[in-house]
Amino acid sequence: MDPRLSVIDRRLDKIENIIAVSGGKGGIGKSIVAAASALVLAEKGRMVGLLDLDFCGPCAHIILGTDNLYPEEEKGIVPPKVNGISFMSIISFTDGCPWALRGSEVSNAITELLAITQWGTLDYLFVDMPPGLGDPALDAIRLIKRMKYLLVATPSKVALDVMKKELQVLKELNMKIMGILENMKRKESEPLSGKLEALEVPFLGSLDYDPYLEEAVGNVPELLKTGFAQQLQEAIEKFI
Amino acid sequence: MDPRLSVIDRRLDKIENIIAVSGGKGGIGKSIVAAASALVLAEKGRMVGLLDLDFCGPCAHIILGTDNLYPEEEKGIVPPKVNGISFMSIISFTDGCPWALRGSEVSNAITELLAITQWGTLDYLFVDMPPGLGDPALDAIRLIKRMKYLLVATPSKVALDVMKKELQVLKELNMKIMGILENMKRKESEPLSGKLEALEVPFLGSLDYDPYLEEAVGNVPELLKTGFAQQLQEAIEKFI
Amino acid sequence: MHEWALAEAVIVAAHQEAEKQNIKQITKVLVKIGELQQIDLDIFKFALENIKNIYDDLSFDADVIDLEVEPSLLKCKVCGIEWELRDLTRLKEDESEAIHFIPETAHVFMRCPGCGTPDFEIVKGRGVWIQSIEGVL
Amino acid sequence: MHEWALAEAVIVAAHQEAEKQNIKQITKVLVKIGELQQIDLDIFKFALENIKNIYDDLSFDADVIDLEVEPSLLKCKVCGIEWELRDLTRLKEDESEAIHFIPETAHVFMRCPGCGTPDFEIVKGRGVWIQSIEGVL
Ligand SMILES: Nc1ncnc2c1ncn2[C@@H]1O[C@H](COP(=O)(O)OP(=O)(O)O)[C@@H](O)[C@H]1O
Ligand SMILES: Nc1ncnc2c1ncn2[C@@H]1O[C@H](COP(=O)(O)OP(=O)(O)O)[C@@H](O)[C@H]1O
Ligand SMILES: [Mg+2]
Ligand SMILES: [Mg+2]
Ligand SMILES: [Mg+2]
Ligand SMILES: [Mg+2]
Ligand code: NI
Ligand code: NI
Ligand SMILES: [Zn+2]
Ligand SMILES: [Zn+2]
Repeated sequence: MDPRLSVIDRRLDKIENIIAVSGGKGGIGKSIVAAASALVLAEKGRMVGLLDLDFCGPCAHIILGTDNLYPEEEKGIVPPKVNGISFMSIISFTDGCPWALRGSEVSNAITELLAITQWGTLDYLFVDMPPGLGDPALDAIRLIKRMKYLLVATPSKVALDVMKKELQVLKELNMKIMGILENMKRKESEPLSGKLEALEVPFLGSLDYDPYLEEAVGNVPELLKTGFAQQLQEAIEKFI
Repeated sequence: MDPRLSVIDRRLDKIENIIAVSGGKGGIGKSIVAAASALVLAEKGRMVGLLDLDFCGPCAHIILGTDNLYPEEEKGIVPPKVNGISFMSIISFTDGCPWALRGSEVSNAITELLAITQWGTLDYLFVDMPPGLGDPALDAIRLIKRMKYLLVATPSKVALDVMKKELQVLKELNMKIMGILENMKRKESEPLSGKLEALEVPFLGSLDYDPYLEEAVGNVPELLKTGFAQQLQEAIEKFI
Repeated sequence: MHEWALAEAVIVAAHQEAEKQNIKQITKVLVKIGELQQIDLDIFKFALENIKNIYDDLSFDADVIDLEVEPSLLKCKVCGIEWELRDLTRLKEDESEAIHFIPETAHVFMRCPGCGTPDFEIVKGRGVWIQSIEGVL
Repeated sequence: MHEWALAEAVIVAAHQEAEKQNIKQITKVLVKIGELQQIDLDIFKFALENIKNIYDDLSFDADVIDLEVEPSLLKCKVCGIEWELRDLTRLKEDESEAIHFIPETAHVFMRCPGCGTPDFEIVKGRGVWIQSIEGVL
């Protein structure tokens, strides 16, 4: 019997909202939406956590512009604070090295991290999900029962197809869906909202493609000044 | 003992070049580079195959604008032909449904597909890789020994970091690296070639961000007319 | 007849393993055939015979291959229940055919009877497997 | 002392399992401690005692918990060799510490001694595991 499964609920029980930022495909902006949402809410004085569950391609620390994060030990591990956010990423343990890892071991590592992390009291925990419907997605569903899903979609046909498949699985399993947030909207792109109506999921707004965003990646004050962060803040106010 | 492992080499032995299109992160253009490369070479009269190994988020069929592909049975399964390409994707068996699947089962499914697919004689087989260094990446390394890697990178800091980690693993395991192809280059982006010098890997050229590409996704004749396809064709001529 | 490809795999693998173990004459190969894959045993035997005629460097007769059907056992990763899958007749023909080609597609078409998740494991009875090889050194 | 979190998990899990099985008094809990995680047994025992004092609805004494160290066994997915990992002293301190927190980080810092790949499995001796619970119904 795996004792860790019995304790995960306790580790998360002082967190008001657990929000998975997901959407099936890679490169649609899950990590930057998760990180920027956490930053925006932390700036407003909320207690916020960020958990990077993309163990095979962790990125949240690059967006936050930080590494060499070592957690404190206190009845488990306490996430280090980055720009006011309690931040947990596997890079705390991989020393910046690549980590080739099969799903069964990813699953074990996720279980361990959830069992030993002492988040304490938080208003929001954002979970930056990896692409795909593999072990991390299935473990999140299995282990973090109270999780709500914020799905990111872009105008890309391929991204939309993959997102719809994830949505179908989440709906079938009765997971709570907050809605769909459009990202990287371009002047030339057809409005996504029309294509989403049939899905019967709230449309949470659109974030434009921001040509200056890349420059601000890794620099939190600059990131918060981008048009992207402004639009995200406005969108968040409506649904969070 | 798994008998399938003994027969995979035979299934691939009449293929001159097996090229994995990879790069660590999702959304950098692996699928479109793999599919368009296959199309461009098929147009020139080469015998080309395309294998979509992204079982959890298959996209190549959307780029080719086709579904309901059912392979023929002949001493195994023979990939259906799409625009002159021998095309194999798991969507032939999933009926367009979502497929939530843990890594161990992905690994088993990949082994099965490689053991039963009769590619016949090909000049090139392009393998559209999923993001990450999980089961599919490890199985490709383990099962397809002759594979060469064409790595895609974009000007994004996060994508570059993830690509570097994949490259480090491939180098350590002495896999053959064809080089790095830049994708989605934008006027405002710093040249990537400079950042890649230290990696000691050939730089294979740059493909610009093409605002008309999305419109052509799913329509092969239109896709082949895009600026993206033109640039890709010129790049390919130099290194393939 | 895609069984041919798997039958060939069994013959080549048995042959390679015999060489590795310095077996001069193979006397028995026990092959488990997982129920989930719904392999037709007659077709599979026919394929084995057929392949034997192609590989003339083959040191054994297809007769030494014993086929044993293994019942399938599935186990839910969420609620933990285990179940056998004796009856695939409720599936549509193309679903059953997909599982025949790639048994893992069971996750597309089946759900845990306990909790409804597609997140289950195929513990036993998946596909073709060489259980043991016996021979004369 | 991150051992506290794992010790708490053992106590809560044993407690839940006892309830499920209608055990009134737990008489023995056998806990396997995988060598790979390098848990200090004294610290772990201290944590168990410590937690017992917090949960006063607890129906058992920490004394009934038997700790058994399980040697680690690793198996390569590529070349197939198996090896035990008796000696972690060659690792740097931070590497050893990372494995202590998340045993799977072994894949970052270790390679198969046979073929050099990071693609190996932790077959045995990973971390903390409840092997069995005995009690009076
Ligand atoms: N609205 C946007 N405008 C411009 N670039 C964006 C936008 N959203 C995301 N990006 C860029 O796209 C890339 C992928 O984003 P990321 O958050 O890592 O995606 P994911 O986590 O879904 O893989 C990053 O380089 C990021 O800076
Ligand atoms: N050079 C480019 N210009 C414009 N769009 C591109 C370009 N390359 C890729 N894309 C778009 O980016 C998205 C992701 O591409 P895809 O090939 O699916 O990436 P991956 O396979 O790496 O996840 C698709 O919508 C694709 O059309
Ligand atoms: Mg991400
Ligand atoms: Mg792709
Ligand atoms: Mg159908
Ligand atoms: Mg170090
Ligand atoms: Ni068949
Ligand atoms: Ni510790
Ligand atoms: Zn179940
Ligand atoms: Zn090895």
